[in-house]
Amino acid sequence: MTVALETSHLVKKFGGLTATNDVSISIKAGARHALIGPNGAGKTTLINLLTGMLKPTSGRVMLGGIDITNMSPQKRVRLGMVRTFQINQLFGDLTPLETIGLAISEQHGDGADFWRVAGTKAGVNQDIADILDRFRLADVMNTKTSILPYGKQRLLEIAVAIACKPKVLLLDEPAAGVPDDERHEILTSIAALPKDVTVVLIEHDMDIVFSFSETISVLVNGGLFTEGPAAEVARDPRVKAVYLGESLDA
Amino acid sequence: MRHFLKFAVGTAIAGLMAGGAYAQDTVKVGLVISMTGSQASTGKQIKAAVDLYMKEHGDTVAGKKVQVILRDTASVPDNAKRIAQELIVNDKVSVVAGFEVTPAALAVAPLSAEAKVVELVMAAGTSIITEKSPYIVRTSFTLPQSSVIVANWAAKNNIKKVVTIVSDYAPGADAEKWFIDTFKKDGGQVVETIKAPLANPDFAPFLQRAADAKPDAIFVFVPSGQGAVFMKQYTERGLDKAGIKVIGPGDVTDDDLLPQMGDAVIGAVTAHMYSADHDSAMNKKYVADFTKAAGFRPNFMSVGGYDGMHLIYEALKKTGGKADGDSLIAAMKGMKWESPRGPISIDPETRDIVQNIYMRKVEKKNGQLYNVEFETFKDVKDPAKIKK
Amino acid sequence: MTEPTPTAKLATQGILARARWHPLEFVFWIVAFGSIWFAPNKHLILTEIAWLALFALSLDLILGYAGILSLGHAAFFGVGSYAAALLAKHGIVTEPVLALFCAGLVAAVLGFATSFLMLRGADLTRLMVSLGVALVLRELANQFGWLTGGADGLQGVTMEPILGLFRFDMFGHNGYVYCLVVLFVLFLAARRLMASPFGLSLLAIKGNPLRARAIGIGVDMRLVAIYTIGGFYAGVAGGLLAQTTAFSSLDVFSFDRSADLLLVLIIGGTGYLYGGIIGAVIFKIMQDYLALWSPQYWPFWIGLVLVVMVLVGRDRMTRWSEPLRALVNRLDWRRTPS
Amino acid sequence: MLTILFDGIAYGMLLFVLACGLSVTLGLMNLVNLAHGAFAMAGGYVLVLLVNDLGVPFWASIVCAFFVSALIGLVMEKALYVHIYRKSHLDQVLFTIGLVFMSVAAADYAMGSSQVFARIPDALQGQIHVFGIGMGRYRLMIIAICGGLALALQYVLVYTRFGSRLRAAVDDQRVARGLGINVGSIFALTFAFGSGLAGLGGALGTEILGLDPTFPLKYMIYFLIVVTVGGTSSITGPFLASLLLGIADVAGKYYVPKLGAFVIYTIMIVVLIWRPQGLFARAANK
Repeated sequence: MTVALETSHLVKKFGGLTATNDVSISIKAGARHALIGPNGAGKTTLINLLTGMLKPTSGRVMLGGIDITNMSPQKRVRLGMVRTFQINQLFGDLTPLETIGLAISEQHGDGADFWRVAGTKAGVNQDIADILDRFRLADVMNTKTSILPYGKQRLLEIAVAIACKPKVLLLDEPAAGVPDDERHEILTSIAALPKDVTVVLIEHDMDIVFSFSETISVLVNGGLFTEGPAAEVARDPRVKAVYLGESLDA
Repeated sequence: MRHFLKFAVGTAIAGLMAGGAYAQDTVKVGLVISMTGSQASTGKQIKAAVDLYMKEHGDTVAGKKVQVILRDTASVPDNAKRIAQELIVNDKVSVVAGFEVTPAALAVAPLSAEAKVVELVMAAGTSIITEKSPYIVRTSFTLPQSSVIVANWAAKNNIKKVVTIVSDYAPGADAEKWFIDTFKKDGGQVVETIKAPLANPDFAPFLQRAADAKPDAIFVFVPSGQGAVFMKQYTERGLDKAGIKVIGPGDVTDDDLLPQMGDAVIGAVTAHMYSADHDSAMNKKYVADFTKAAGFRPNFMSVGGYDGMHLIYEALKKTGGKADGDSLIAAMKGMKWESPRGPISIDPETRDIVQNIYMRKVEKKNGQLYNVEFETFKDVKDPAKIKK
Repeated sequence: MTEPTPTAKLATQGILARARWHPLEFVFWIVAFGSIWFAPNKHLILTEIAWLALFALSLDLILGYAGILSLGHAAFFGVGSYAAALLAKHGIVTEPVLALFCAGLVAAVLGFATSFLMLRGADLTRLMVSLGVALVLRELANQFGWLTGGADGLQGVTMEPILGLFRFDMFGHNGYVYCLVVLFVLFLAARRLMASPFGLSLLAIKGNPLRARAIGIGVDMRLVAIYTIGGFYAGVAGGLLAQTTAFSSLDVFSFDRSADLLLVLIIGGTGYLYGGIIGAVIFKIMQDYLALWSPQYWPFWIGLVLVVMVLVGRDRMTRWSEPLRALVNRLDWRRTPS
Repeated sequence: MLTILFDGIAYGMLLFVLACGLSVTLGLMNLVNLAHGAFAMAGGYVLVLLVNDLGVPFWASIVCAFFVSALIGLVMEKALYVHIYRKSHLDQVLFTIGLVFMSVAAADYAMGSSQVFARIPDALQGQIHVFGIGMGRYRLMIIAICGGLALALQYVLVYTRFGSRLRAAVDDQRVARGLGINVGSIFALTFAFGSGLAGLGGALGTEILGLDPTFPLKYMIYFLIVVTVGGTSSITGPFLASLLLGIADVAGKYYVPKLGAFVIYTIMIVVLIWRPQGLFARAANK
């Protein structure tokens, strides 16, 4: 099996503080991988390094065998490295239809078309419609995003990412803050993600982590603490201790 | 489209004719001046003078009612042009008057020529203005008039080395050129020429530069309103103590600001066509009435406005109320009268003003500062135009 | 290709709605062009309104659509103005339409060059940089007096007839028709631009630059592009001023001009293209009326309008335009899912 | 040329007193206050009115200028500015430009559009020569007062309780609130004090800068340059920026009068591109 995403000796320092400490992770294509760790373990920094929002102090990031360490965020997106956000990052003034349309246009490479009226490419419209259907957003496609119910916004958050045709999808706490009755809809959508997409899940909720992921990496204090199949990690007493320690701290 | 335009222009011209017919009992004068912005103080002088004149002489002349339409240019020349155009086209004025700065006066000149409307320049002092349209007439002054006189005077009065400081725009260039040419011809030496920016000047560095050249005098031209800052910084720098005199056209010791300049300004020698201290019965009454009505002292800009109104009234009397551009300008040419500043006339050749230029020195009278006249040069024409 | 699914049909409709013309828009432009006939003695002020509207439209493109706060938009206006005046004065390009296009291009080049400065920093930095650029240009125009006429303004410009046929007459009739046609054409272009994926992506960047990057939008280049286009529009507006007055002066770069422009756009409302035009109409009429009524103190009332607008809230103040916006804009089909 | 240096320092000091209030309000309240110059103008007119029309001694009038401007600042803060802290920068810009327009027209109405000057005591007129350097007495006084103020401000900020609260509020408002600091009243006090300083600067500056109703517009650019170049996180930043600006401006005009203000605007743009947070600001630590 090929490797979808790989980091080697990734280090990020802020002044004297080391936020990411020599992290080397390798994730196989099509994997369902979870990234866990207590608060302050450096999960968010790691995501930012992977997506290009931050530049590493040293080390490399490889996507499908290509070195993307110095690429701009949008280039990485075009190569298939896509993320969602823990806190919704949506376009409040646009509709779900337009939001997804934008992402798909960029994917088709005609996002910078300035002389073609949007919506005149039938293929693009069909792709948009498929995603709207898949994420149950068709009925609200013409509603302004800012007035959508939170659960729908959360779905849109993931739908937008999928519209970018990811090879590797980083899901940053997809169910965070979603009320229980809308939670199911999101989990179903995640479960239904296409098999050829490599999914990296960053999550606190252990129920979701263990029901979804096959392999797990645990981050502590910026470094890789342990990794392995989900079942093994779940049994690892040290992991329990780390989480226990955190709950004592909190 | 073309057809339509012909039609539109046709109707507009017809409208103009109709307007002309209506204008039989009213003569409209568009007063285009700055009531706001950097030139506002000049605009207010002119406005007050025009009001005073109309209060004294009534608003009817030769059977016509004179109506002044005041429009603010906010000290922006392209506004002046647009406003003048509106006044001519929509309000059908017979005269556009005002124009405190040269750019505004120049911008309106082509309109005046095309529409055959009299452009009465009440303030701007660059020589070439009147040459830009056959309908331009001026009641203020030209900078060469004063600059030449002051150069002559300086050369005769033991001033050998001069530094010039002028504002960097057309009137400044006029003043500088005519002063230097005359002064050099008379044997003087100009050791340095400095141009200060027109907007928001801080004269301190320029004055320091001038002081370092150790001249006998500084020749200065700044627009009305900036003189006070200049004189303040001149004294602050100790140039008065160093024996460096201030000479120049009268703009720098503007009557409006003079009372505020402080005693240090005493002794500044300037050449100009009007001083609030001018010794005549007419001027005494003018200053008293003006100060009472407006609340501030009249300066040389105000007489431009006052005399401008007089010129319009007299021209209307002469034409019997005919207010078209050709009749008016013909009537205005060669007109002579007594103004608060002394006897003046309009040169029939150039339509520019001919007037006495006075040498004045700043002195304290009754506890107030005045430009006191000590020598008179009679009937000075614009030197720039004599040469041609 | 297979038959599109029902959702796809709806989606197509939904997206296309952005570009659809609403009847009110036709009414708007019919009235605008009608003014050529029914208000012939107002053409001078209408000319002003027309170029001001275009100028405000250019600011709307960068502020209302891309969210770039600028206090120096007069830089482009001024460059366009001087370019048009100089081209005519020195007989380089005498035909006004072509010269106008050149003026726009010059301003666009400036827009492109300065856009990179505008990518850095937050609102205040952008504010100061844009202001600084305008100030520097004003100083330059002042320094190069041999070219620009310095503080005296650029005198002695004579305009050739438009397309060699229509002379700029003193009554401003041809000038107005010319300005209105230019405004209309450029408005159509802007409308098309904003209905494109590119226009949509600008709204996305304005709404959330972080996410815009995360879905692969090249944010910087899009901003550079719209800033350049905005420069072009402002340059054309400045060119119109220079051509209709046959004059250009340092005031084209002034801070007041940029500040007034903000007011114009804010009165009309941002982000729906008509805001600049409606704002220009209201602002000019208000200013003209106030200046006639109180020639000395009219800026006070303009200032008061600004202060009150902000205190009351711009959204609420411009709510009067809501029905129009709702109809013109895409809001109508959003609220009523078909 | 030491006289030029001296002039530049005096000019810079004056700019500092005029602009430092703006710097603090910007840093503290994230408020873009383009109307700052209006408070300076108010101070200037207070001085002129008191000295010329009421015959109040010069020094007393300077002090009055400070308090009157501070009072106006306090009232304006409570009545108007309070409502715009939370609004967007665009709104703040519009609002304060509106205030500038209003203040210009109001000053024109009340005071006339001519330039005015206060009568200054004879002791402050003219120059004295020290080691061959000609120094204007008035400018010397400005340097003394403004220098003293800068030191006092630095002391207040670093060593007093109010100062530490202020710094806390600038650094992080939420935390400051959490610590029980009444951020609202700190805002109001600071705003009033900043306005008072502007008024003081305006009063001192009438002699050198001139005073007319367009003052707030004319010098707005300079204040903004001081703030953007100096940054908003300390007093020293704007102080150094003011000195730099004053000296560069005066020396530039002396040595290359042709270029005029061009140099300063260019420097500003370059600084903003190079260090958007300001030349003397602490490096962003986020």
